[in-house]
Amino acid sequence: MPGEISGSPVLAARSLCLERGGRELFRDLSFDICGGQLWQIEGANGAGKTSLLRILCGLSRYGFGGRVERRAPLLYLGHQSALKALLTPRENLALHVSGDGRYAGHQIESALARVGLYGYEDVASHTLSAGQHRRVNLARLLLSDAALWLLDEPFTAIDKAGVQELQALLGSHVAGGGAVVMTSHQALDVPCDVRYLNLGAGQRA
Amino acid sequence: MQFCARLLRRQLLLAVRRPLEIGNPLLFFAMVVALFPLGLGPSPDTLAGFAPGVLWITALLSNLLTSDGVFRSDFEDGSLEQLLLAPQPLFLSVLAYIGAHWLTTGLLLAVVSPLFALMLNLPVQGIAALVASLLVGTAVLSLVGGIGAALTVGLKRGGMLISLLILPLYMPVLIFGSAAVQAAVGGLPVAPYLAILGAMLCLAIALAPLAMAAGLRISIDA
Amino acid sequence: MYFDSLQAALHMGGHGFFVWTAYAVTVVTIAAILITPVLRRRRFLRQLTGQLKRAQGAADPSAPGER
Amino acid sequence: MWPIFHKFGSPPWLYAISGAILRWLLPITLLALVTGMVWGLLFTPSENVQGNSYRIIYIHVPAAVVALAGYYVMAFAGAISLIWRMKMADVAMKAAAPVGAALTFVALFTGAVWGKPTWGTWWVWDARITSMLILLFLYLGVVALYEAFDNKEAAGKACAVLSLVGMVNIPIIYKSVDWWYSLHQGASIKFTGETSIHSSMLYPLLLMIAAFYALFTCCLLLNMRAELLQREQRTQWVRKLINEDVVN
Repeated sequence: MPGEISGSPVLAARSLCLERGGRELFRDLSFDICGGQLWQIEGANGAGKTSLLRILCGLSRYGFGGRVERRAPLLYLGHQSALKALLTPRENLALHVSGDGRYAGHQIESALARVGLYGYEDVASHTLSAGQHRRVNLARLLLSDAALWLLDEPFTAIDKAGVQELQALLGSHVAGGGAVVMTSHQALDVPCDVRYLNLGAGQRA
Repeated sequence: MQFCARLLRRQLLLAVRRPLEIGNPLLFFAMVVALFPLGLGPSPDTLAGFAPGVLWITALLSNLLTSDGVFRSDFEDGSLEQLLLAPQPLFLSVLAYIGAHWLTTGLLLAVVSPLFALMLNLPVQGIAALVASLLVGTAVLSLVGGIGAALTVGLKRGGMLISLLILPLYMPVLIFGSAAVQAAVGGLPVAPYLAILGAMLCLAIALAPLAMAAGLRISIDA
Repeated sequence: MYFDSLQAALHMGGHGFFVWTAYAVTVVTIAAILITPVLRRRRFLRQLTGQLKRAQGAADPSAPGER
Repeated sequence: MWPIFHKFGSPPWLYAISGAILRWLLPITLLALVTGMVWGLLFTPSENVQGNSYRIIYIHVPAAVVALAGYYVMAFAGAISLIWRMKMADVAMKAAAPVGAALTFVALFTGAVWGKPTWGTWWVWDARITSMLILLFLYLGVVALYEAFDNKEAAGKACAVLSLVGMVNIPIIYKSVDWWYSLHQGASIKFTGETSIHSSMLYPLLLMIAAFYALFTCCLLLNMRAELLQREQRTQWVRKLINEDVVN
C-alpha cells in the first residue's frame, strides 16, 4: 500500500472486510488517505465500491469488520442528488441539511454560475433536468471547505464540458492539499497522479 | 441550535410549497368526525356523550396518518444521508423535523377542533380543555410517531407497520387527553390531566429524539 | 383428590368446561413453543447436511455414497 | 471488559453451554408444569366465592407475570446488543420475542375464559387484561418489525430500539390503564385478590410461576440454538458439528 505521507492522514482504514449475500466483497483492506492524494476505487459492478464508500464516510456502521478513523470533515456525494424538487437551487444550497454553515448569497450565485447554472438560481428544481440536479449537488463542492471529498460516480449524467471542468476542480482541490476518494467507470485525466484501489483483486468467492 | 432553526425553516418552506398536503389531515379529521353521527345516530345527547373520545381518537388517527411521511421524502432523494453526515448532533436536528411536523398538523388540528366540537354538540365548557389537551397531546403524538417513522423509513411497505408499532404507545396520551375533556365537560378541574400530558411531553422530548436518531442510523444503514 | 370421581372432576360444578378449555389451550401453546424451535433446528441441520454433502460430492466426484 | 462476558459472546461456546443447560432444565420444567397443573386442578379445594373456575389462576397469573418479565428480558438483550454490539444478545432478543408473545396470548385467552363464568361476558375491559392486550401489541410490533427488514443485522438493531422504547412505555401504559379503569369503574373490584389467597392454593401457584419462568428460559435457549445455527452456517464449527452428526 502507498506509504509516503504527503499530508497528515485525513482518513485511516484498518482491516476492513465486508460480506454481502454470502459473497466476500473484500477482506483485510487497510489504507491511509492523506492530503494531496486522489484515489479512484475500481471494480466490476457489485464489487462493493459504493458499500466501501459508505463505510468510509460513516453511513454504514454495522455489518462490516474493521475500523475507520476520520480525522477531518468530509463531504459525501452519493448516487442521489439530495435535492428537494420543491425548492429552487438557491434555497436548496442555502438551507442544505449537511450543516456546513451559512453561505452568503453571492457565494451561492458564484458557485451555481461556475457549475453552469447561471440564471437558473430561482427556477423551481422540478423543472430542471437530472444532469442539472447533479450540477447543483456539485456546486456544494465549491461551497464546502471539507478537506476530504468522497464522490460516488460524480460523472454520471454530466455532459462532456462538465466532466472536463469537474476534473479540473478535483485537480485543484488535491493540489490545494485536499483529498479525494471517488468511484467511476471512466478513465480520469487529472493534472495530479491517481492512486488506484482495485476491489476486484480483493474479491475471493 | 442555529442549524436547527435553518432546518425548521426548510421543512416549513417545503410544507408551504405544497399547501394541499397541509390540508389532508384536516380534511381527514373533518370526514371521520362526520362519520360518527352517521354511525351512532344524530341525537345530540348521545353525540355529546361520545364527543371527547371521538374528537381525540380522530386527532390521533390523523396524526398517525401524516407521521409516516416525516422522513420519507428526505430518504427518497438522499437528503437524509446528508443530514446524518452533518457535524451537528442528529437528535437536535430530528427535533426540527418533528417541530415542523407538529406545526403543520398538530397545531392546526387543535385550532380547528372547536369547529368539530360544536358539530358533535360538545358542551361549550369542554372546548377550551379540548384545544389545550390537543395542543400538548399532538406534540407527544408527533414525537412518538417520529420514532415509528424513523424505524420504518427504510422499508418499502412500512406504511401499515408504523401503526402497529406506535399505536400502543399512543394509548396513554389518548386516555389522559379524552379524560381531560370529559373532566371539563363534567365541571371537574382540568389541570391535573393537562399536567400529566405535560409530563408525557417532557419525557417524549427528552427520550424520543434519541430513539429517532438511532432509528434513522439503522434505517439508512440497512 | 379433592373431587370424589372423575365425572365430578370433569364437571367441576358447572365450571369444568371453562377450566379445561383454558388448560387445554395452555398445554397446546406450551407444546408449540417448545417443539417449533426443535423442529426448526432439525430441519435446518438436515438441509445444511445435504448442502455440505453436495458440496463435497461436487468437490471430489469419486467420493463414495449415494449421488 | 470481563473475560466471562466476552466468552459468553462466542457462538460455539454458547451453543454448547445452552445444550448442556437444556439437558437438565427441560425435564425439570416439564415435571414442574405437570405437577403444578395436576396439583392446582385436582388437589386444591374450590374457592367459596368463584367455585372451581378460580383454578384458571394457576395458568393465567404465571403466564401474565412471565410475559411481562419476558418483555424486559427482550429489551435488556436489545440494549446489550445496541450498546456493546454483541451478536449473541441480538440472537437472544430475536429468540425471546415469539415466546413472550405466545405467553401473552395464553394469559389473555385464559383471562377471557375466566371472565365468562365469573363475570358473564367473554371479554372484560379489566385493567390488567387491557394492559396485557397492549403488551401483546407491543410484542407483535417487535416481531413484525423484525420480519420487515431484509438485512437481519439492521433488523436486530431496529427491534432493539423498539423494545427499549416499549420498555420505557410499559410502566406508563400500566399506570394509565389502571388509572383509566378506576376512573370509569368507580370502586375497582380486584380481579384476583392475590394477597388474600389461602395457603393451600398459594403453593401450587408459586410452583407454577417458577415452572413458567423455567419454561421461558428453555424456549429462549431452544430458539437461540436454532437461530445460532442459521446465522453461523458458514463457519467452521457448524461444519464440524454437522460432520459429527453425519458420522454418528
